[in-house]
Amino acid sequence: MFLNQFLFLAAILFCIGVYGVLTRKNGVLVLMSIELILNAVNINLVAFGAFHQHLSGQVFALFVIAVAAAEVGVGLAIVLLIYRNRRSINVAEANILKG
Amino acid sequence: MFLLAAEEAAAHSWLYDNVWLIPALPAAAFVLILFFGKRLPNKGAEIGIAAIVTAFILAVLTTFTWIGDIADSGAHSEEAHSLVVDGGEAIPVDLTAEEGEVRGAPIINEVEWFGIGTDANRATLGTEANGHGEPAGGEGDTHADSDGHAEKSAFSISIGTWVDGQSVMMLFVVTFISLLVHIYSTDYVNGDRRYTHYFAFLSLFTASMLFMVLSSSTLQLIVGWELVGVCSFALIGHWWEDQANSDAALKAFLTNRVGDIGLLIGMTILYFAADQSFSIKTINEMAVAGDISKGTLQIAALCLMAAVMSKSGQFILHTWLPDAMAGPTPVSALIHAATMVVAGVYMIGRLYPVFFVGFGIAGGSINVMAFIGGLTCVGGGLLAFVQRDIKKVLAYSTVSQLGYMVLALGMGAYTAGMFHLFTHAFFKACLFLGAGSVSHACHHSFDMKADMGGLRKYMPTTFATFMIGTAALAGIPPLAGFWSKDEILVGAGVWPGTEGNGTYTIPFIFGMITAAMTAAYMTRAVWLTFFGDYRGHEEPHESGPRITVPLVILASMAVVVGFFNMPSGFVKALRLPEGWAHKFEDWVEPAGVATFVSKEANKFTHAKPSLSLAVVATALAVGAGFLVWNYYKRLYAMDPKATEYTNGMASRIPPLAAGHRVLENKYYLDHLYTGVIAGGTKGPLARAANWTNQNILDGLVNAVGSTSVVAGRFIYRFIDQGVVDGTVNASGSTASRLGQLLRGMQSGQVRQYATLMFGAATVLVAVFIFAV
Amino acid sequence: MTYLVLQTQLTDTGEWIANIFFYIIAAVAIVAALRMVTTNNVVHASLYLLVVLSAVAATYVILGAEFAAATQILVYLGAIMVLLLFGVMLTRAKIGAETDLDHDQKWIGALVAASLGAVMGYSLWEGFGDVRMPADQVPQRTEAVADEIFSTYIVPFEALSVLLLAALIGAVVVARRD
Amino acid sequence: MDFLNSWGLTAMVFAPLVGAVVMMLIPERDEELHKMVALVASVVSFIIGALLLTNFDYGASGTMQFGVDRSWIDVINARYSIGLDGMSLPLIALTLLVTPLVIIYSWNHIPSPGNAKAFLMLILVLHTGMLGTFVARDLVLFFVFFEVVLLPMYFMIGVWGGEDRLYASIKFFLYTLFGSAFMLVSFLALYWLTGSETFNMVELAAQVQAEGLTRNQQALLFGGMFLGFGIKVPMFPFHTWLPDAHTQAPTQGSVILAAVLLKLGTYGFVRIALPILPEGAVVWAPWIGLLAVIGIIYGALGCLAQTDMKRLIAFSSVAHMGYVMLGIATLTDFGINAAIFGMVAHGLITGMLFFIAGSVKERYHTLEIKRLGGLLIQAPRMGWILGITSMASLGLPGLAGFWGEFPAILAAYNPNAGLNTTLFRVYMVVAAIGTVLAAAYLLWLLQRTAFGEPSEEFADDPNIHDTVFTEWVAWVPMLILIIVLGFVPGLIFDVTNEPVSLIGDVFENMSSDSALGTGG
Repeated sequence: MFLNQFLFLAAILFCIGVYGVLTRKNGVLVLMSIELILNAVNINLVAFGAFHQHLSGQVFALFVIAVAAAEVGVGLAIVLLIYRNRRSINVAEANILKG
Repeated sequence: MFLLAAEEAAAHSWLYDNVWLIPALPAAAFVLILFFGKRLPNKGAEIGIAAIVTAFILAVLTTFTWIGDIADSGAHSEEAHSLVVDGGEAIPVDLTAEEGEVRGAPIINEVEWFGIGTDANRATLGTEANGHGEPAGGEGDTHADSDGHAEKSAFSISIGTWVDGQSVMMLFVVTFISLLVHIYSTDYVNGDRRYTHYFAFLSLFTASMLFMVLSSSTLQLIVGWELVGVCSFALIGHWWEDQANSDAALKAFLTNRVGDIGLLIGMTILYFAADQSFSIKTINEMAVAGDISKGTLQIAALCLMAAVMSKSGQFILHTWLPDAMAGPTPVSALIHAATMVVAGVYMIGRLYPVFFVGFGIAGGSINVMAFIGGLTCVGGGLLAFVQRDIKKVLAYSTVSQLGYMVLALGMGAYTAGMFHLFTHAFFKACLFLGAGSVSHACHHSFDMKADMGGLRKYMPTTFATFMIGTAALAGIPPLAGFWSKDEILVGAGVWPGTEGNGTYTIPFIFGMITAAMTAAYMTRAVWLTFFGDYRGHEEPHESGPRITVPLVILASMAVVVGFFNMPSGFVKALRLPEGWAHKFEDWVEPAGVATFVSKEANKFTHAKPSLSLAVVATALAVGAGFLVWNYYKRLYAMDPKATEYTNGMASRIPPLAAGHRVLENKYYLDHLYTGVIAGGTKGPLARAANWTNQNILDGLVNAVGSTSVVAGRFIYRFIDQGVVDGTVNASGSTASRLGQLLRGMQSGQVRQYATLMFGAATVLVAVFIFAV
Repeated sequence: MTYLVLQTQLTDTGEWIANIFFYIIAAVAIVAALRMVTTNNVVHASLYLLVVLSAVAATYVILGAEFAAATQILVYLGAIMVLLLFGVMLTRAKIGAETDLDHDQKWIGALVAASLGAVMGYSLWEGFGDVRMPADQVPQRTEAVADEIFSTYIVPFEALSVLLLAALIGAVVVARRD
Repeated sequence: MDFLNSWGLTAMVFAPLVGAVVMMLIPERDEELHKMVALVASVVSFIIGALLLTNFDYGASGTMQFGVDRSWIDVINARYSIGLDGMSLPLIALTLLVTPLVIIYSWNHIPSPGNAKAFLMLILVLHTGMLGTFVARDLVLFFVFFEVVLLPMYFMIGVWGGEDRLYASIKFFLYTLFGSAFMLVSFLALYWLTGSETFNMVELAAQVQAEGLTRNQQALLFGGMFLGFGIKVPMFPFHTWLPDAHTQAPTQGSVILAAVLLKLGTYGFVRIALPILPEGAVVWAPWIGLLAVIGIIYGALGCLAQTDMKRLIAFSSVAHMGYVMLGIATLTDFGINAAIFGMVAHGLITGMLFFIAGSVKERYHTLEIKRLGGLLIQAPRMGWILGITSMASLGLPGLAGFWGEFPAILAAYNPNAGLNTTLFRVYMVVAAIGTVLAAAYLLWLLQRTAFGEPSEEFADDPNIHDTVFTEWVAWVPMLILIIVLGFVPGLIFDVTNEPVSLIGDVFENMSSDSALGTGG
């Protein structure tokens, strides 16, 4: 069982997540893609944890999960707020910070 | 005399050592009056008088001790030479090696005041113990100040007291007259706004005069000289409310300062000539011993002569003295008759060898000093004829008498000069105080022609004392004036049988003319004030006791003093004991003078008194007096109220009228000084200096300023704006254009930012992998 | 279940079975992810995310991190998916397919993702070419993980709790209606 | 005791600066506190100074005491080396005395814009600058303090001055700066030419002595320094900034300017120019003498033509500094001693004159001599103080002025070996004539302002009151010192003898070993 299997899996998922973030217009979908990226990272962590027979990989994975939870909470709150103001959560239209 | 005989040795040295107390007392009085005067019952006068009385007593004691010393040290020995310093050991002066106590040698106590560049404490000179090494002991520690140090870059000033015949005489005169003036002033200046201030400065004046009299070093002399000048400034300008008085004070001080240039330079020359020493003793010794070249001595003497001319009102610089009458009369009496004005004569006496050798008095026929003296005698006397103000008459008479003293000293008649100074102080002070009492009676006016006349009926005492003073001044025997004036004429050495130091014919003639003139103008003054009818408006009254008592004392002194220096001829004629002859000469003539002239070239001899000269001189004086007397007698007969002939000789004969006008305008000297010189420097010259300062120098600076401004503006406009700024702006614009470009990138699309970020991330990773 | 899987790994043939399991799970995950990103229906996307998350949990099991797998299922599937579904519901996504969920220039995103993937793949290939997992792999027992958390990582654990609290309050504040 | 040796001088110099910093923290409103802090700072400096003076070993006043020598700017190896010796001691004492008095005087005399905080801070900075200059032993340190003094004075004149104060302050600043630029060039030239790689004065002097710069090199360097110090003195042609600066400066400003700032120039000559460049000094001495003497007469004539009292006093200090420079030009032992005494005496006397001028201006609101008059009637005590000070100023013996002028005249009679004696004797005569002119313009001033009746304009003006308490406190010490120094000049001469004779040696063995005819 090659370590690379897991790392390749993580990389692919990561890239799909990135694609998701870059192309999706819907705020929630973008959050989902971010979740996907975070999971890719977790796989890497656990893989290396197992590879090195060291628990820190798993512990960090847990922390990442917790943070991800927090992040989704806040992200959704913001998305809902935008939705309430603009009736749509299309990311492209929220460009007030245009230079 | 009996007191002294008892513990003569002890008192003897204590008095000499603590002679500095005499100036110190009035000085302390000055400080006390200044601070506490206002609060005392009669506002400070009592402190002044107390101090001057104690000083006077001390002075009298010192005088008697000095006379006692002279009497003990044996007969008047002509040839004694060595100078002895108190403290026992006699230091043979390199004049002659003769041992033994010399009669009348000066007693000098000195203490080191401060040193400049003293090499005593200079580490490099190692432990060479010289006189300066050990710090000078307390007061009264006597040590020779010149320590025989060869190369003397060290310049240590010592301050001390010099007691000898001349200074003792001056001590007595100054304290005596100052005491009388103090008493006189309590009445005269009574009620004045600045009563305390007046007494403070009177004490300060007495203190500084005594300080100068006792000074043992030329520097001390200068200090005293200038302090006296300041006090006269303050006292002349006592009523400085109106401009005239402060002008007079200013004039007096500035003329004195003009003379002081000579003093400063003269002293500097002597200082360096005497191998960097200020001590008068050293200077005198070196002058006599010939260590200082005749040329330097002559220049120094000339410079010091300038100082004498200004301070003692000699001819050219005398204009301040009559104007100084603006001060209160007691001040005039003390300062401008008895004490300050004789400071110059005193200095000549103190530094006599310098003048004696410098002007070559021995054997000469005329020298600068004699000439100036003579000129002043005649010049001053003539001016006295045309004065309306009684004090001005007396002022010009003082100028004339001072000229007399300088004349005497110029002819080598040292004792005669000093004796005349001594006697003149008394009768001139008496005359001035008399004039003060007269003016006191006529409501402070001094104008003889307008407010006086016939006062003998109203003011008997003042009249009597004034007459005695006038007689003494005119030189009528047996009063003091006759003896001293006669001595001077004898000293001229022109009259057959009086071999003086040289045949001074012209000065002798000046002397004789002055003798006559003095009698003449004094009779005029006396007539206008006391005889004829009273021209004033209210009833004059005799002054109070505090004025008349000093007058009486002074008048009696004028009578008695003459007999101090009776020539031996008269003594034999009146069959008095031999010891009485030439008392004054024994007392006052310092040992130095007698021994000044060991070298043949400057032989100093005493002239022989002659009876015939005395008779002729007196006749001249009485004749002149009588002439003026009946001139006015006839005028009185014509019209009692008139004070001069309407068609008198002067008005009829043009040259006489011209002469009269010249005299009126005081030889146009005042016009020359105030108008031309002072006005010139103050006015145009100063304005010219200021103009140059403002226009040329400031102009230059401003020009530099403005040109630099113009240059600056030029540089700014072309180089700075054009070149430098151009580049700066260019760089600025490129920056802003670039900015515009980049602005596009910031589209506000979060998505675009994410894409860019990830793109950059991939590029970065690629770089890391491949490049690194 | 993990013991079963591990027992099989110990033997040579066991490892081969584990690999099969892994490849199946990987395939499922990747397909689901791709579908999630490309589907036009928001709900379908969230469901596909569900599938991906469970596949990841399975991977953890293969790697012997059973506690992680358990938390993954509990937190991710339980909490976060529910939250996302709530989000979808609250933002009134239309039932059925929506139209323009993607930006028109999808290809830029694809290009960036692909290049990133290529670069990562190359570096992984370079880095861990022939590295094999350790043969004697022992499953990481949960109480060991717990000890680890509460001994060395106690500080991050506390910080995490603070973070969660802050996120909670933040979310409440941000989303408040008044 | 070791505190004094190591930190004493630095503490004394920088105490006022610390005071200034403390004042910065205090808000501008409560002026009383500012005045208190300023006073305390200057008094602390005074106390430390007094301690130093008492522990000063007067026997060896020539040697450097309380010396501190630490590295400061190593790259140009300028060292922070300071020390106290007999020559700078009187001047330091003068500064320590004058500044607290000025602060006391300004208790209720803050000039027009009235920002007491800034005003007092400037005075304190000035105080530090002045003290620093007098203790500096390193040329760079000297230059720094020399310039530090300029700035506060510029602001004092520029902000609190009279009508056209801007012109005066700019002129003052640029003029002095122009001079000190040349001075700096000379310092740097000294540093390079002697190759001694140090700025310490003593070493430089030794270095110049040892391998010796050539004669005209020294002359050139001395020229640069002459410009720098000459302008500050001020010498004759460079003096036009002084009258303007004084007329426009506030009272406190002109007192400090007159009392101490002018001394920096002369002190510079005596401390730096003479010992380090003896041959240059011999070349320049006749010219300095000439300018000094012209300055005396020119200053006096200037005074006679003035209508403004302060401008008159300013010109009088040009004349007085002429005497001081004449003393220095003779290059003899007691010429320089006289110069130092003259500096201190002039500082006290002219400081007093400016104090009185300030008070007159504060009462009459004008210094136009024509309009003044009758001071002795309306303010008798102040009138008498003016009288005593003008007497001291014209050089009356028994007061401090005399001992500054007379020894200078005396020294001019036989100057140092290398100098032309007849020339210096002419200078002496002219200087003596100067004393008469001095008497003339001072007594003329005294007569116009003090004597006579008060002009009707001010006759019954209630504002004209006699001396106030703060004025008394500020003036009495200076008056006492003027009188005491008059009677016992030894106070200063004994201290300055030793160091000055060290300079004297430089000239003596310089003239002996260069007997090969340096000529006039």
